[in-house]
Amino acid sequence: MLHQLGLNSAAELFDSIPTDLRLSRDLNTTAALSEIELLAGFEKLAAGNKAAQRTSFLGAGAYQHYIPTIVDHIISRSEFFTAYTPYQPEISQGTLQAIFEFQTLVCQLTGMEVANASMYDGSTALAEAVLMAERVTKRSKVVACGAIHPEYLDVITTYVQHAGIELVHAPVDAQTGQASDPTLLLDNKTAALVVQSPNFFGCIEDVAALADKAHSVGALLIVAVTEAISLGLLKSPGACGADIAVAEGQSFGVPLSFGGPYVGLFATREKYARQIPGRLVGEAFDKDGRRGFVLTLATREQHIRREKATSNICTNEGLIALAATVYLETMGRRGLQEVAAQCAQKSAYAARRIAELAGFSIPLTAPRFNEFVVRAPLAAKELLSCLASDGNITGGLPLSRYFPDRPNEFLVCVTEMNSRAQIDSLVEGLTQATK
Amino acid sequence: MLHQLGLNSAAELFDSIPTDLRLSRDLNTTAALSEIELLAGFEKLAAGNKAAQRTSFLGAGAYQHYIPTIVDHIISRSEFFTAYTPYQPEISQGTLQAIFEFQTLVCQLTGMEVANASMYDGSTALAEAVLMAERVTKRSKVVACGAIHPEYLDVITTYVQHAGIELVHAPVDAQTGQASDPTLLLDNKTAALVVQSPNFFGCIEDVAALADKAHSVGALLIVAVTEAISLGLLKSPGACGADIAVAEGQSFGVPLSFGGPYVGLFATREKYARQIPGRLVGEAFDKDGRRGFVLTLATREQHIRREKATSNICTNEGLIALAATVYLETMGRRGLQEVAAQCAQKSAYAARRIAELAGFSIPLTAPRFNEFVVRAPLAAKELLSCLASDGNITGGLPLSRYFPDRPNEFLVCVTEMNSRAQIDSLVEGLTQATK
Amino acid sequence: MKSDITKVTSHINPNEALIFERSQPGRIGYRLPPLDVDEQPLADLLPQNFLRNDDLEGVPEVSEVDVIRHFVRMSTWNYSIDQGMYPLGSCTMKYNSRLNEKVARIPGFAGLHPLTEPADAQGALAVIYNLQQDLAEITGLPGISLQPAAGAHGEMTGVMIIRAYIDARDGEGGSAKRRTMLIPDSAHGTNPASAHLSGFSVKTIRSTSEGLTDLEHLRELCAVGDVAGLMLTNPNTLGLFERNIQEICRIVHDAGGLVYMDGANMNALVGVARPGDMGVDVIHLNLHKTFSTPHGGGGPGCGPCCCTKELEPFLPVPRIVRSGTGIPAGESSSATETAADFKLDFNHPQSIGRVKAFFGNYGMMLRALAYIQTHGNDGLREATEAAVLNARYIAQGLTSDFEKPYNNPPMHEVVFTDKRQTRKGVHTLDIAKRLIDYGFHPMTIYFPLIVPGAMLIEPTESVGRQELDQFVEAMRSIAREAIEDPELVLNAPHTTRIGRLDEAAAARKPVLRWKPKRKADAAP
Amino acid sequence: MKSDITKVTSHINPNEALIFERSQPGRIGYRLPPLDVDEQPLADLLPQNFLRNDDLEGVPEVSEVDVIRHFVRMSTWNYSIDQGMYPLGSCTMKYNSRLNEKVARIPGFAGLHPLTEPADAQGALAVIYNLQQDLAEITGLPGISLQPAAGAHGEMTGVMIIRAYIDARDGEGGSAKRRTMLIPDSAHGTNPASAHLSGFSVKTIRSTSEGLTDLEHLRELCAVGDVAGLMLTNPNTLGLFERNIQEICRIVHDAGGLVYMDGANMNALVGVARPGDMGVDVIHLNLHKTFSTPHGGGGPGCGPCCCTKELEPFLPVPRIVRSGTGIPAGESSSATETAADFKLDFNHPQSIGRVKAFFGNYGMMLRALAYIQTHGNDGLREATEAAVLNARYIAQGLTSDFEKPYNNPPMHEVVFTDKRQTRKGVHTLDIAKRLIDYGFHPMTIYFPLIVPGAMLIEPTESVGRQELDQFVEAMRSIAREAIEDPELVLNAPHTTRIGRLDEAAAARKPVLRWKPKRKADAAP
Ligand SMILES: Cc1ncc(COP(=O)(O)O)c(C=O)c1O
Ligand SMILES: Cc1ncc(COP(=O)(O)O)c(C=O)c1O
Repeated sequence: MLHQLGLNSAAELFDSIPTDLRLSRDLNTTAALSEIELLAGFEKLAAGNKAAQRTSFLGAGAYQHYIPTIVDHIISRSEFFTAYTPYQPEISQGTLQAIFEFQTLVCQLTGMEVANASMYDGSTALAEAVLMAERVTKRSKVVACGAIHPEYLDVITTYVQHAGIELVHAPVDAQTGQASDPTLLLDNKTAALVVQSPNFFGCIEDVAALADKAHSVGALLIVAVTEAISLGLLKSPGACGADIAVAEGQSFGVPLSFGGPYVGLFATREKYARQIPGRLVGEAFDKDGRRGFVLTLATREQHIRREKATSNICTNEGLIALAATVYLETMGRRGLQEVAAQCAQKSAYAARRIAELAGFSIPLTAPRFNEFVVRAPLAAKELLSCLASDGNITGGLPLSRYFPDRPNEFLVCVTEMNSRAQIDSLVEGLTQATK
Repeated sequence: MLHQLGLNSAAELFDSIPTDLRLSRDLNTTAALSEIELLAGFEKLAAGNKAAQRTSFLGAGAYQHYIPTIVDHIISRSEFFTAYTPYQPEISQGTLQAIFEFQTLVCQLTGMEVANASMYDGSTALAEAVLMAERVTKRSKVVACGAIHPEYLDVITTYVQHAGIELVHAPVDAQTGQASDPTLLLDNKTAALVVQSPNFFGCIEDVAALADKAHSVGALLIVAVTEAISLGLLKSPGACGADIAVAEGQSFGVPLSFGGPYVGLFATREKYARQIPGRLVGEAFDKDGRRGFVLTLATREQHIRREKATSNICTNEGLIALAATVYLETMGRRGLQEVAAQCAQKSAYAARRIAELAGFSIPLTAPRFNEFVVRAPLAAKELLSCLASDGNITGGLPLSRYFPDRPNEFLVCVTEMNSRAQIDSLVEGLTQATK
Repeated sequence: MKSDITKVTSHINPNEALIFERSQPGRIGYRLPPLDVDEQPLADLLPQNFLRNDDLEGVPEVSEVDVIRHFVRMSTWNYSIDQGMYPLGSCTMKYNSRLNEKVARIPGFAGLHPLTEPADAQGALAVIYNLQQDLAEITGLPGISLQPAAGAHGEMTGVMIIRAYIDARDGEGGSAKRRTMLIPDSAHGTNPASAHLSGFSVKTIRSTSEGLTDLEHLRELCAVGDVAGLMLTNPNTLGLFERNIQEICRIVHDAGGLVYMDGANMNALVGVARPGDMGVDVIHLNLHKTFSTPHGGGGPGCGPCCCTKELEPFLPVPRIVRSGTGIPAGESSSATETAADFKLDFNHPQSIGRVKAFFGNYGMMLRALAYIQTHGNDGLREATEAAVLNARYIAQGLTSDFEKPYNNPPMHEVVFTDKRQTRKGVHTLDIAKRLIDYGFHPMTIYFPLIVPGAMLIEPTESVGRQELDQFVEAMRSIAREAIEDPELVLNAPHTTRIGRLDEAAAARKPVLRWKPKRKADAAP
Repeated sequence: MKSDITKVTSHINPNEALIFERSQPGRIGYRLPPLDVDEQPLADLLPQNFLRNDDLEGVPEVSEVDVIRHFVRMSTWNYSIDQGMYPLGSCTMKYNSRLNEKVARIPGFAGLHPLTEPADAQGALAVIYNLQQDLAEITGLPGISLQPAAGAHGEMTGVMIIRAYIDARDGEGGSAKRRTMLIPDSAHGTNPASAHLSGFSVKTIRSTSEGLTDLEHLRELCAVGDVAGLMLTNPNTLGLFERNIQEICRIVHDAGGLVYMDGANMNALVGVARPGDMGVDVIHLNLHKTFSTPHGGGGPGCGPCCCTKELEPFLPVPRIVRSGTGIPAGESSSATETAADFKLDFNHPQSIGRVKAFFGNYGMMLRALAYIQTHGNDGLREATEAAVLNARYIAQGLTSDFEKPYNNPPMHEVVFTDKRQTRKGVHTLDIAKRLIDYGFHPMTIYFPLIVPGAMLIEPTESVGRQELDQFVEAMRSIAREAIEDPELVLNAPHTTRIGRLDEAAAARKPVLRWKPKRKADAAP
């Protein structure tokens, strides 16, 4: 082929690059590995992840739930995972119809009217919601109330730093664990009130009351959900009056995978549809009246609007959104209810058992879904590290990771994957470790 | 639906079964398990297979070779693994073209002219070859010569017991390990001479010489290959003059899986095509001249010929034949040569090292491919069980499993999967165990 | 919109040459670790005349992405269960659970060598044992061998067991007189072929106009005195339960024969009735039908042979047993039966011998056990009920338009014929091909052989009512087309990438493999 | 036979309704283990007003096989890399190795919680660290953050770093005057959108008739004194290497700005030239382009941000570092770098902050590292060479029939236009749609915006010559059709299950979700 192009060497292909910019040596990366060697290398690294196979009660924004076997089979079909963004609808209807179903499911679960085709994850979805509230209301203050996931708060802070948005925090009520009353912070410059429910401490917020407060000053209510399984049991953000609902979709059939790829859910009211960031799929018809689906309302997007776009997002989390869609359709109406109920029941059982332990308490009083804070009689980080080494149990998240002023507290998460025997051995382990 | 059929209960669906034959109780099998429980149960059983993750030098008819990752991905496509036998060619061309390629590859590797769409495994393929030789020659004596896999011999014995075939054995030459001269057993009643090469002891037979002997009395030569990778390096049965070549195809990308499913390869001369057992795929054209493939020469088969069929086989090993096809096409011409060469080199290295050990010898002198017999200074079964428990190595097969008169010998197999370090630790383990 | 869902659409479909036509010298799709031992000259290892001398000419040379595209493209030419109803009668094309595939790929099973010392393979043996126990309970027959690789292989095994039993019972002289196997005219072709393999000659029993075994004819044939046994399918291949099964068994037994039941149709019986309770002596099951292991485009299968206590000594060896226990076979096995010590038992001098190397198609056993355990005992019965209900629903839906040759209500499958359509020159083959245009795999056609123009329809339990309705609607629409526009049906399918292939020409001058074009033929 | 391979065939393709239209009350597709703790009345656990009160109405109720068929059917409506060439310019649709998918699914990675104590996640952190090292070596830029989830996210990160750097360098007053980001008119839309997110206003730089950045215009804009930086794609979106890149960097640097390079086109450079050596300050990579992680129908991606030592303090936190070592970033990492102690480093007070929870799209990092290691250093360069060679081959093959607006030899992608075809009324969109009938995914169309009727073709290294020839042949055939039978092209595609959709109508009255039919509308 080189010859046919009138070239004598592969190097000539790069003649348009000035010679002094061309790399005159080999890259200092490894020599090529065979499949056998490569797999052995990664298996060895994986074995270095000592926590991967432990009984775990770690949640805090990423959850261990059962993933039906069919999810991975479907997303591993060549037709799905090796396709691009569906720019050519005639040969992309598989992806498009799946996303349309995803959007519908997100609406159903969040109780909202429109949803997009996905955001990077829950944290960036929340940041985009804040930016959208500013666009919608043309106001510049945002009140984040209660215990929002600290990493989500970090991400919002990064996103808004140059957007002329003032971010204000309403504190956590030390007794209930819910947000304290934000009324004093709300005013007619407030674009949005942001709340997470269940919040970072596992407490369910009174979202409906907060919605009223936000609306009373003309602000939007943004609700974030990190544990999307809770939507199977708890009143939806939409039903509570949310204007924008975002969620981390990882709980819907997506492996923990050390933090990603996950998928951000983003939903809002129909009237804000043209302010939504990211991709949207809509129904369309060909000239013979056959139904199909297309990417739509593209004029919001960067490839048309450029710097005036509703967001810079382009590639999103298509395949993970597909995984979530397969998960939701497989579990279905009854499965989602059951898994949510099991989480709540098992978590309540664990909390009851731990509350009985000498020296331990469950300090926060608000209703919970599947996570709760435990206060231990000693430093939580040491306690949990004991539990890991002696009992091969990851007992939860020491809150000191984010809150140095809470050395003795840790966050426990219980899902349908935790058997009663596992919960009992957690309780037993805590007992032993404090003896 | 019951109602619409005029029925009142599911039980009425079975009214044509006499009441006293109906089961009036629940089956005494387990209650339904969820995916979570089921997987946990099987994982626990799998953990009981202590040998599964060991370094292994076990061959003897089933071989540990590298399986390219793409093999499983392709055979896991719904379109392949959930299809039936390709009875309707218009919607089965995927399966049919793949089998046509399989047949071609089998011909190329065995050096034969026609091959079928697969047999159950190597052992039954060999039994069918014997039956076919009887049909072709209308003679009734079969001479099995040299070290044929004992389980294959068992299977032939079962198959021929009511077919009026006399099965005669020609012994193994104790020094070389090859078949001793079968001339005296051959006569004009002999339908076939059967030989395995490399044979059960890993020795390569002089197939061409045996072919001449068989042909000189008008008998067919049947060659069986249990280690199909050897075909990448050794002269093909066809080139040696075989009339029927059969092989176990497990080495071609098929997991060990405790003995199955594997796939039997079956090939012969064109003139015997109508005597072949099992399915055949052939080229065909539609009325617009488009090329396609169909099941053909069906008049040989049981669904048409019934008791006069060339075999009773119906379901064969389609998906495993597909796996072998993917394997062969991925490795390709050069890969097959390289993997065979690596097997031969590594096996030779291991034999050299073991031969140097005090008390050990390699008793058989014939050329080898990747297996060889070792004679130990003590009982092989105990030696190997030591090696397993102390070194976590499966060192080979104690020949006493089949030959009680060979207590100190064991069969070692080395493939491209055995690194030099593994071979060295086998040698070290043998040294330790005999100290 | 309704018809939009019932008929297929045409869509782009890639072409793909044979891999040999795509091969390019020098391309590779693999990479091995470098050889890590000192390389010896080949000549030192092996004599020249033992080495291949064709340099593997013709074996393809392609890249990994070539291989992927090759098979992915080809795969799109197939129809599969995962795309829709696959109502092949007698084949029980039910859903193949993804979970079972995952189980079969657990490294502790998939990586286990069959010649592993039994002590180091207890988990694998437990699976075999537990499955044996469950199949014994399901069939009511306590002796099980999982060695046979498919249905026909199980038949051969079962028939050989009958032969061995009679040989043992009657001695050489007596048994030599019993060389007849009775087989109904409706039986699957594997039955007579398997009987033949065991040295039996076959006599055919007529079916009655009701579609059942003709008892008179059976008695007559039994009276000859040479009968070794009867091979009966039940429900038979017309989808009808042989309601005289007890009487049939009695007649054969009284004549000194044994009864073999072809268990291919067990999907109509699991959890509802047991062959062992009917008087049957030996059967085979198709795990790749009733127990949902995937058909794989033609295998692998697994055809366990199940027999009475009396016949147990004749089963193939090795048998997988639990040491030192006398647990009756009917007793349920739990999912995690590992405590006991499972071993290989070769000590059965009356055994017919081995029918396959190692233990049979082990991967299929894993899947079948997973099927049994995920369904649970109630789930197994419910699946049977649904399978029969679905067939009954189709039977009802089609009687107005197609000839139903037998009146009895069918079990899990139902047979129709093309009798009414032939008047317009439309035959079963045409109807089958036209069904493709409606998005369905055709039913089994021209089987059983006793029904002219047979269409044998088995929906299985894996379809919902929506799909059943669509199927019925499609068939009725074809019936209308056969009257109004027979050409449309005669030239079907119209939507597939190729049309009907000339099978006669293909068989006349068979081309069974690719060959390189001779230089002269090749394009420049 | 030749054309048989180049064009698609029509084949049956199933229809499938929306899952909501298939839902049947009472069907389930899941089974959970029974609850094994004492069940409390819900009212005891949660106040009534916190509970859902819609019973999840509308969420589908279907069986497992329904779900399988639903998605398998729908999947057949897609085109994918595994089915053929996917020459979307700027998207680098190369083969996605199956091996990498397997690596990402190793339980020790897939099951690992992101908040695991670092000491218990050393293997996972080693992967991140090793990949950082490799990307630093490949780009010549030592500071790496793998946190961004896609290219645009990486851009935002990079631009924020520029802003933070300038804020720190110039202080509040000084930096307030630098709020302009220069972006060529050929740039991808994410560039200006990302600049905007960081509070910059965008000024557009013209391209020359040669298709390169207009240096005069650049100098002019830089002279204003408000320039914070330049965002340049190199090779640019016309597939041309900006050969004045060093001069460009000098101009911007001299004006007090920084240079951001959009690394989406790194597939033309890996192993051949390094942005760090060109004077670029910060870039993003698309692991889902250059490093072959699958596009997944629209993500996930991974958009690492790579920068100079000077900008490193501003990278997002946490950074993944190796404790106590001063190993220069350029030094190669070995496949099994675990001995050392990897940790999270939050101590970067100048950091722009976090851009995403946890560590980014970790699964993509595993795949990218596997890609780098299976290719090896020579393989990476060879892939680049093949990618450029293939584009060059297409460029040569199409010049006779299509307008090539720029003369310079292209790198990994080449742009053509519909100029000659418009004479007959055939436009780029029509050519793209007609390409579908030939079995190819269309190229990128109408991008870059500066080229009227642009067709941007990027074959990547994952196609062999056979396929390239088929593509060229298809395009030339379409060129002929555009002259001889323009209607054929204007109405394309002809082989797909649906025709061109009315996108304008869809946007006018958007239907973005399924809703149940109101009772009155529903069929009886
Ligand atoms: C009634 C009947 N008997 C026997 C068989 C043979 O089973 P197999 O194909 O597994 O050998 C079949 C399968 O086609 C069958 O339908
Ligand atoms: C040149 C260029 N820049 C930036 C991007 C944005 O990357 P992503 O889609 O990953 O956000 C793309 C991808 O479409 C691109 O082609």
